[in-house]
Amino acid sequence: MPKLAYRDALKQALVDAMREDPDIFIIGEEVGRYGGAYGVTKGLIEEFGAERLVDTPISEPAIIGTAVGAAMAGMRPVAELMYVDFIGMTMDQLCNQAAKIRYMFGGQIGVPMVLRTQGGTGRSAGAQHSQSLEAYVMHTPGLRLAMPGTVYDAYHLLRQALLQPDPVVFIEHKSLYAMTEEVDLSVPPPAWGKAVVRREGRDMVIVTYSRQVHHVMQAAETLSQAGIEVTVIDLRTLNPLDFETIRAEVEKVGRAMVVSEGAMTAGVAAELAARITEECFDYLEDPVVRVAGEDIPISVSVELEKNSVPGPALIEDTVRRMVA
Amino acid sequence: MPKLAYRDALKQALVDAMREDPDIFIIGEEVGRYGGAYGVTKGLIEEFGAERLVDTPISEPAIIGTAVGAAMAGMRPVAELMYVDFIGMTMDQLCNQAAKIRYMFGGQIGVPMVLRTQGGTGRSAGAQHSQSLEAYVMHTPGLRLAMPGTVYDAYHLLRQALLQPDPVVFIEHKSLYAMTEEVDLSVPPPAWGKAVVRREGRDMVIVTYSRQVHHVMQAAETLSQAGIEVTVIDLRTLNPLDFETIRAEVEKVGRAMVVSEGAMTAGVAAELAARITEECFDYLEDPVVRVAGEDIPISVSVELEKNSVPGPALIEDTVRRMVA
Amino acid sequence: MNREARVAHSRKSNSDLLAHYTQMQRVRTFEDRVGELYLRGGSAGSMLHLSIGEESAAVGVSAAMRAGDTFTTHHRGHGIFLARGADPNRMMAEIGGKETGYCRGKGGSMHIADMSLGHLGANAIVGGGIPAVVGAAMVAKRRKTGAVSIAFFGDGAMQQGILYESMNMAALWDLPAVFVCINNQWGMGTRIDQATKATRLHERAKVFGLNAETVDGLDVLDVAEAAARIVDGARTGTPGFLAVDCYRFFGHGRKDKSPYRSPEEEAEGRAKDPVLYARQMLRDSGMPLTELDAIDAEISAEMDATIDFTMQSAEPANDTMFRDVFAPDQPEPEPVRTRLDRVLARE
Amino acid sequence: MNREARVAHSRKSNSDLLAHYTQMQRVRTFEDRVGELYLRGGSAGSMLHLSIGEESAAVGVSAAMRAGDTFTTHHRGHGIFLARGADPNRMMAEIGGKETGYCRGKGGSMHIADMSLGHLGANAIVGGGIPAVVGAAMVAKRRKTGAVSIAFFGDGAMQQGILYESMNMAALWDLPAVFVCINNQWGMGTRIDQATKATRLHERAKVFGLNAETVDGLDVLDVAEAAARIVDGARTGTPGFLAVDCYRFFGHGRKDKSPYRSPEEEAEGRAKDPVLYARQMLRDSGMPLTELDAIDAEISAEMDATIDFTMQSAEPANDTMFRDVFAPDQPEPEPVRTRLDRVLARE
Ligand SMILES: Cc1ncc(C[n+]2csc(CCOP(=O)(O)OP(=O)(O)O)c2C)c(N)n1
Ligand SMILES: Cc1ncc(C[n+]2csc(CCOP(=O)(O)OP(=O)(O)O)c2C)c(N)n1
Ligand SMILES: [Mg+2]
Ligand SMILES: [Mg+2]
Repeated sequence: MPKLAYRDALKQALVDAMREDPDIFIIGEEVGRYGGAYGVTKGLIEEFGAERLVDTPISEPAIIGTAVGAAMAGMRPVAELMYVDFIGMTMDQLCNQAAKIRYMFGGQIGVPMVLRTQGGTGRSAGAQHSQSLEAYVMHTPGLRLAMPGTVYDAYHLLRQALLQPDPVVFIEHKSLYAMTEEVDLSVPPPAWGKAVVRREGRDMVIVTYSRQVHHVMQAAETLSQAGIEVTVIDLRTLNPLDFETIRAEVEKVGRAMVVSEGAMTAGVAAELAARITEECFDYLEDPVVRVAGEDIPISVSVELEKNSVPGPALIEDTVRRMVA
Repeated sequence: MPKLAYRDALKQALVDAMREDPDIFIIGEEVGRYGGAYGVTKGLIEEFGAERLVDTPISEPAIIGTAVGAAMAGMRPVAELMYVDFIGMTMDQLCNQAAKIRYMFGGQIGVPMVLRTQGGTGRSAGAQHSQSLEAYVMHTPGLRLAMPGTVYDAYHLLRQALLQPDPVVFIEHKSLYAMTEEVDLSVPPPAWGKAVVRREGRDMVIVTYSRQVHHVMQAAETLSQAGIEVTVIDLRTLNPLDFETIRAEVEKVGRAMVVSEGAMTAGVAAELAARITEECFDYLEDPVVRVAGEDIPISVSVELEKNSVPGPALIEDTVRRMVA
Repeated sequence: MNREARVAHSRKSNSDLLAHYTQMQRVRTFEDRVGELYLRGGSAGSMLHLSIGEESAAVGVSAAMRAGDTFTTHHRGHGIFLARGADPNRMMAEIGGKETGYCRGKGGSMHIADMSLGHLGANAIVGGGIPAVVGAAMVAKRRKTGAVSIAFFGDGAMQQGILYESMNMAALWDLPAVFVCINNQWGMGTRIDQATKATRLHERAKVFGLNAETVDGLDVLDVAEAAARIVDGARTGTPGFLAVDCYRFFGHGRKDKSPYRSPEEEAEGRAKDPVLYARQMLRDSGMPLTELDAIDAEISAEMDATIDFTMQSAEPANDTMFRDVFAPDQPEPEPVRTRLDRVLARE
Repeated sequence: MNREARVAHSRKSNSDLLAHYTQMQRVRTFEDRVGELYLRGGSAGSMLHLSIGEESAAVGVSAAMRAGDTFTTHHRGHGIFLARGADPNRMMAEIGGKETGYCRGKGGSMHIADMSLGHLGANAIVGGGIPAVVGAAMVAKRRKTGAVSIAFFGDGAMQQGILYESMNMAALWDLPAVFVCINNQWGMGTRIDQATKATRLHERAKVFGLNAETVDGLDVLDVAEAAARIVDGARTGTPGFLAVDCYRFFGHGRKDKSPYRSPEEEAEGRAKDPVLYARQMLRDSGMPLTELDAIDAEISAEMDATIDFTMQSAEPANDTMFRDVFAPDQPEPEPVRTRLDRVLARE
């Protein structure tokens, strides 16, 4: 099987989708000539031209607003936000406009756009370039939210996002771009909105997504050597949220933990823990435990950055203590 | 005891604080000559002048940014955002700047500003003027968050907010402005960050804040007539969060519900439910139940608006079913 | 133009003027009825913004538009939508929050839209609808539809940064986009010169590379002419900006009594009445008053009917609440009650 | 000025020029060492933006500033901070993420600040630091300190809406605020004319009512003169804008090899070297080369020491992680591990 990088899987998804659908175009800072700050769109301008790789001024609010208008006018924009950290400038266009247009206008029209961006720690990029802000999006009615953790999902979730009738926020992880996997992209993907059980075990269910899938899988390996077997659920999309898969696994195992890189308080981990508790209470031997980002800004210091978010050691240690 | 309106208590807090601290000034749209969209600052310009009631152009991002700069330069701005719904335009200044400055700069300086705004339903103001967006704020490290539900708290929390060394987001509820209460403002307030138990009962603990305090209290009255006694905790501030009060009550009663007007998914109710479950699991007979806003935009239609958020009937009914 | 030249001119373009007058009178009458609906407690929404005094902007610019053109408006957009051909019944019903309204009662006055007429939506966020026209213009250009896309907004929005980002993009990409500022001198209680020193608004657009003009809104023919220049320019690749000077005759919202401005100022402002002005021009050019009265009466009847239509329309059913958050083929968000039923059923 | 006039002039202001040269050379040498630190793996942060080629903007504008003035910078702000008197050791240590750095290693190159020097902070958000100067200028005006507040940013930020909101407010309120655009022609891989049609940047500020000029950055004396006009104007109540034309000699970040621009363009751009130009002016005006070399050597030694200082400094201790989220008298946020300890202790 060929080895493919996460970055290249994303690019492949864009290329394949753009070949099929002439209405798709990419709009954002440095997406064309430069090829994207993380190289995802490198070379695309040669095939698709400047009309479909629209390099913009540094005007995030208007980039998102332009995409909203283009989507309403019948095309399918992929708006790129170089860092999810810049979402704060665009949340009016994203949350008051894109997310609400179909509803406010009584179903007359949708906003089929994809907002591609990337987040997370791992490159010592400091407080304004390292955040995991998916909770803002998950909390906003009307937005879909996909967060691929694997190369295969980078490709297929992006393809699926580009078929959605509603706005999708698609958040990549900056530390995964260079990751390669042996993948066969021709294997049909799970339906949009379905979680995947990456590993099954009897001792604990761990629900996670994006880069933390790898931290969890790494911890799971180590734990397995010590005889502790965990189930790992990779959510893939946070909206739709595939709660049925979570329920099924938690009911089997009776113990759950959620792992998220976002700040713990009022974050994604809170939602998942609350939901699991509500729905599976009688199956739970222990409270659902949250392992998540610290409630602090991210430091530029490499060590402090690393210690601000969950890593395999903390996950492993927490499982051991829970299972003990 | 004199009757005072929520609106007037807020005004009184501003007046008293501004008399004491010449560094406090108010900056925002229509705060001066007009007296505020909801009349909170009416008449203040006569006493304090245009220098301390700064009417601004309609430029929300720069209003917040200006307040950040003024706070760093040594004054204490009260920036007003006419509706919390407009926070999406300002989240870069609020969350990337105000919230992180002290941390990024290694503790050299803080940003002692108050962002006063209002949210919630009840005036049929439509999807872009009726939201409860406190979860965005609660999720962002570095921000304080106060949400007064009573006239007394409107006064005292605002006074306390104006003494904080760090940025405070202060969210009033648009449906409470005209509410009056008999209050004695001279009674010393609980310490900043402390929750208040508004009612004690043996059957259920309900944790809530802002306008939902009244819905919950109303339900509690009715339930009491049916012999069901609930404890009602009014959080008053969501950051700091007074978890010790919650813990103490939940451990006594063994059953908890959280009520929030914000959209349920990944909202404040999720955080509270997750936290209570984590910390009080062995005391819980039932899962912590969330009663919160629907995961939909708010309609302008009066009926649909009302049905989009928790009301006394739903709260009462849920308690009955849980306690049954 | 001086008065004599104007009379001569309006004789020439009498039929245009009559059409404009009729549209303006429809807008004005509709707005009167909206106020009535509000006072009868029939309007949904605590916020209601009337465009009385601004009719020439709506009608004059609309005259330069074609079928297929798209537009967005601000919160004071009834007139523009009507001028573009909206059904006043469905408009009034939407303002009343009824299921027969354009948006099935979910949007109301500030969130009204009609894709079939190119109305991409009113907006309750000052400046919020501006960048969408950049996107729509981009699509029009790429598909060579010949359409333009126009953002209508107030003088208050001139101080929102997103306007400059949008105008810059439109200029950079030579888009068929137009930015129309309806300068009614006030943004709530803030007079334009209390919001900016740069009160020659079109200069700001010019510096970004747009065709830009300011026109006095008193005479709808002037507005129509200026709009034709600007809109045609955009159609052929140079985005434009037009400021229409007018006056907000009444308060910001229906209840606002504008204590922040003087009676003298209001009297002076209301003297610049584009509807009355067009009426006088028509009369001066020989049109019998009886004919004008007949037109007015017809419009009055048309607009009266909108109130009845609205009062007789049903509220949206409660189960429509979860509809249209996502596309119809998607599952609706789960209601809190359903969730609670499941959670509570365990016991 | 032509060359002769310039030589005559620089002779006159020789001592200014020498001071400027020294500062510019310090900036250039510091930036060289920053690159070295990066290559030695000693810098924290994947992003490092050097201001080589832009020294005259930093030094020329700084010369117009006084103690008590405040400023914010963009992500390419080392030069400005140095010119304002920063300690190069603490700067380098901050860039290295060390506890001896200005921000105790939490901020790094893009989030450096020093309140005692009026540096309200660098910013990693393009345009993010601009409105803060409006606030700082407002305070200066109210307290009658006589200080100005200056926002430094790049040409890319000219397309951020918040700049227009900020300039409008500064003009409206007659604030002692200055907006300095360091126009190095590029924003990452986007040339200024690919980002806007309105490349005469200062026109945009003028239209909002600011004193506005563009100055060529080749000659630091020109920059200093223009800056003096603009900054003095602001000090007396008319906010200003200054665009300094220069060239980004190297890539956007330390690793970027700028494949998007031609070697010819780069050669031409680098020929406009303000440091070299000042050196030549000094020589032409009679300053012996040996003296200049001695200055350079001294600077070199000063800047070499910053690397040693940084390499010898400690990493911030892990327990500083929770410090300074809130004020020192407030409880620190609870670490996840502490929470887990408590939750897991139940069993
Ligand atoms: C982003 C935003 N800020 C503030 C408001 C509150 N608001 C509604 S209309 C208005 C005044 C707008 O003035 P203008 O743009 O001139 O339009 P006009 O009302 O005069 O038609 C304000 C401040 C809002 N709706 N949205
Ligand atoms: C809001 C925001 N958008 C995009 C970026 C990514 N980015 C960092 S620097 C830069 C280019 C800035 O160009 P300019 O303002 O000219 O400054 P220069 O790098 O040339 O000094 C971009 C796009 C960012 N950091 N912040
Ligand atoms: Mg106006
Ligand atoms: Mg640049």
